[in-house]
Amino acid sequence: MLHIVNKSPFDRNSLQSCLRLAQPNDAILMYEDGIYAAFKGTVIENDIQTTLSKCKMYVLKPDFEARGMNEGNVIPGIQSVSYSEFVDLTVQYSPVQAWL
Amino acid sequence: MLHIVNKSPFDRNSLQSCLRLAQPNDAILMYEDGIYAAFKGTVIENDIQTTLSKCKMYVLKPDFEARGMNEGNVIPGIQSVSYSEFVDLTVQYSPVQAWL
Amino acid sequence: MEESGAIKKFMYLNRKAPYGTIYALESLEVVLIGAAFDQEVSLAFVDDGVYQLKKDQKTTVNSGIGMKDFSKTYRALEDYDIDKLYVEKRSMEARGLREEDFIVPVQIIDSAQLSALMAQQDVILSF
Amino acid sequence: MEESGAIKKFMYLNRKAPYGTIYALESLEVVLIGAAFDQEVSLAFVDDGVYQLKKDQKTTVNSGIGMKDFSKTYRALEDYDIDKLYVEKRSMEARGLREEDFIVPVQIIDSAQLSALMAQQDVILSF
Amino acid sequence: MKFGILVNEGPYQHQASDSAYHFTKAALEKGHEIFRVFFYHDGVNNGTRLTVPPQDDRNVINRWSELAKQYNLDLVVCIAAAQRRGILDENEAKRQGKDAYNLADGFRISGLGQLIEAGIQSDRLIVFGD
Amino acid sequence: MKFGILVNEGPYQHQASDSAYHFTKAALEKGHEIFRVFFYHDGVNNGTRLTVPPQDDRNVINRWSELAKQYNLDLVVCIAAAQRRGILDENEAKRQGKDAYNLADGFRISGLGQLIEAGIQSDRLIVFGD
Repeated sequence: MLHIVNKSPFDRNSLQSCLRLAQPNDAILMYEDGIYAAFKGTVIENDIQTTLSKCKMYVLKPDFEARGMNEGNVIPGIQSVSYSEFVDLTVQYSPVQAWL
Repeated sequence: MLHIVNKSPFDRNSLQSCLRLAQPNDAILMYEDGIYAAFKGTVIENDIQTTLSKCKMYVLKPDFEARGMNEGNVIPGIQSVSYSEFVDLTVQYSPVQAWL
Repeated sequence: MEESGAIKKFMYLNRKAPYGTIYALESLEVVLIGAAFDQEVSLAFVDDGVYQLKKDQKTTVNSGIGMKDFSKTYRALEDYDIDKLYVEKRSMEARGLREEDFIVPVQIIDSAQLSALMAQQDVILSF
Repeated sequence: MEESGAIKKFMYLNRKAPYGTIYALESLEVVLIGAAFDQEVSLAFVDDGVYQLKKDQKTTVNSGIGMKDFSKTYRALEDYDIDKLYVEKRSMEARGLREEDFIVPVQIIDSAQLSALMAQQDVILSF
Repeated sequence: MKFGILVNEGPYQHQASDSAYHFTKAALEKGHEIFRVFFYHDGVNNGTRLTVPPQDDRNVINRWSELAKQYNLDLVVCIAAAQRRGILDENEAKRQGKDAYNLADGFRISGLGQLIEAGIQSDRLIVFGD
Repeated sequence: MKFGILVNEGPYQHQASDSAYHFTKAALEKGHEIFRVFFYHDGVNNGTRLTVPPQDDRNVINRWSELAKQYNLDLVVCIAAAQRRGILDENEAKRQGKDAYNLADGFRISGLGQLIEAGIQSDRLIVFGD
């Protein structure tokens, strides 16, 4: 199953609920304001590290570049993807749950 | 100063930021989905209790009645108000900060 | 009825409180329309979504907040053979709610059970 | 210029990230229009609002997310004599940001200082 | 006392416009003055006359129009935000080469300066949004 | 693979419609089929032809219309949600006694059953919202 998260983890509870309900081997894609969870040095970096040991995590590149973030600061283990690869993820996994 | 909070404390960070930045003797009004912070038995009840020792807290009655809550379950010390009393609070305090 | 084929599993995952936004009401409208289709339907109430089922909601177009109370519609779901209503225990407890606070009978499930249910779905409509 | 009278203190309190919603952009549009009025203006960046000032934003109408990068406009504020830009330290640190990450010079203040500033305002426009 | 009201969300999706309406009405009934209600962001969508809400629901737009009539309220829709979202009056429609317009009765379209002015002229500016 | 797309927010205020557009375009360019794009909640506001965005900004509505034309997309606006928010086509305007309508090129108005059908007929249903 694929979880897609578009909300900042500092503003909303969406990512928190996603992490609580994601199962091992699920994939999680962060996009829109959700991308802020994917960077080093934040207060939630540990939660992300923990999740990486059971789930695959992805972050949408056009969204994080728009917001002034760059690949070098993405937490290692999170994979940066394009819109095209976002589509691939929805093909690969089912169902897709949008944590709005 | 009057703080008005319309977001659920479980969904957003608005109340949390309000509580961090409210000064002693400020007033806080909870309305719309913000009313959920005003009730007994939730995981944030302690934060509200702490705030009550420095700030006045109010909750909008039509909003909590719509949502199936009742006066009897409001945390003691929080005062239930009408729209008319909401207006009075904005007259009494200045400025008014909406934590959207 | 739509053309047949495999019966699909649809889950409506409700995470938002009623009235502050319209999602709860308009989600329910989808559920009711969807009932005419031959699908396997379940509703899950998670996070602030559990508030949608709170008993004793009191508002009308001419009183309170000026919106009609639509919570009684959840009671009608049974007539549409929609009887799989799940509430996540943790969401309920964090908000100080108990099973008897809900307007309709629900199954209280833990997070692991909810995860498992979600994984079985063909479609999750999240509101 | 509007009719005179006491100079009022306006604070624009920005709490939302850019691009995901339009509030940051449209808040900035108010600030620019407001600059024509004779008021004492300050901007505060709190919570996800601090992301509005992040350097190196990269998007255009024809690339990236298909929206123009409006972050350079913050640099123009100086030309309008708007130079009171405050960033709450705690919000910045929680997000792993440092002073040098911002596109314009700002004053980093602690929560108590921000509270005091807010209390002095006549109007707080919160976005 | 003199109030300015800012509404940042459209009708129905969020409660903001409802809360702003009930607040405004309560203030007027207590004898306060409403200097202006300014509609910004998606709030401009409160200014369309094309809505047809269900019969058993409130009519958010008409309610504003009627309150404006009763109390001679100044309901101002931000022009820049309105253009982005498709709210036009007859003049704007002509100017932009559009073949239809949708502004509701009792609303007018104007610039952001009207919001700043509301902040200056009012004793309190109250923001309703998401 | 066959996709259904659900868009729950209007243009400009939230990124949802932008993300849905970029996703849809990427899927089409990879050779996937888009069974339908359904606009619900404030998403119906993507279906107005009256927007006039700033010249240096994207035109969210035209972009959808053009993609629809290029790929023969089915863009469906929910009728109930559209009535609440003031989005009408010519027929609906007549039926409701309104003197104007605003539906954009390439969109059609229909019922919620079309969303369910998209869920049934598509291999994946992807939701974009707030």
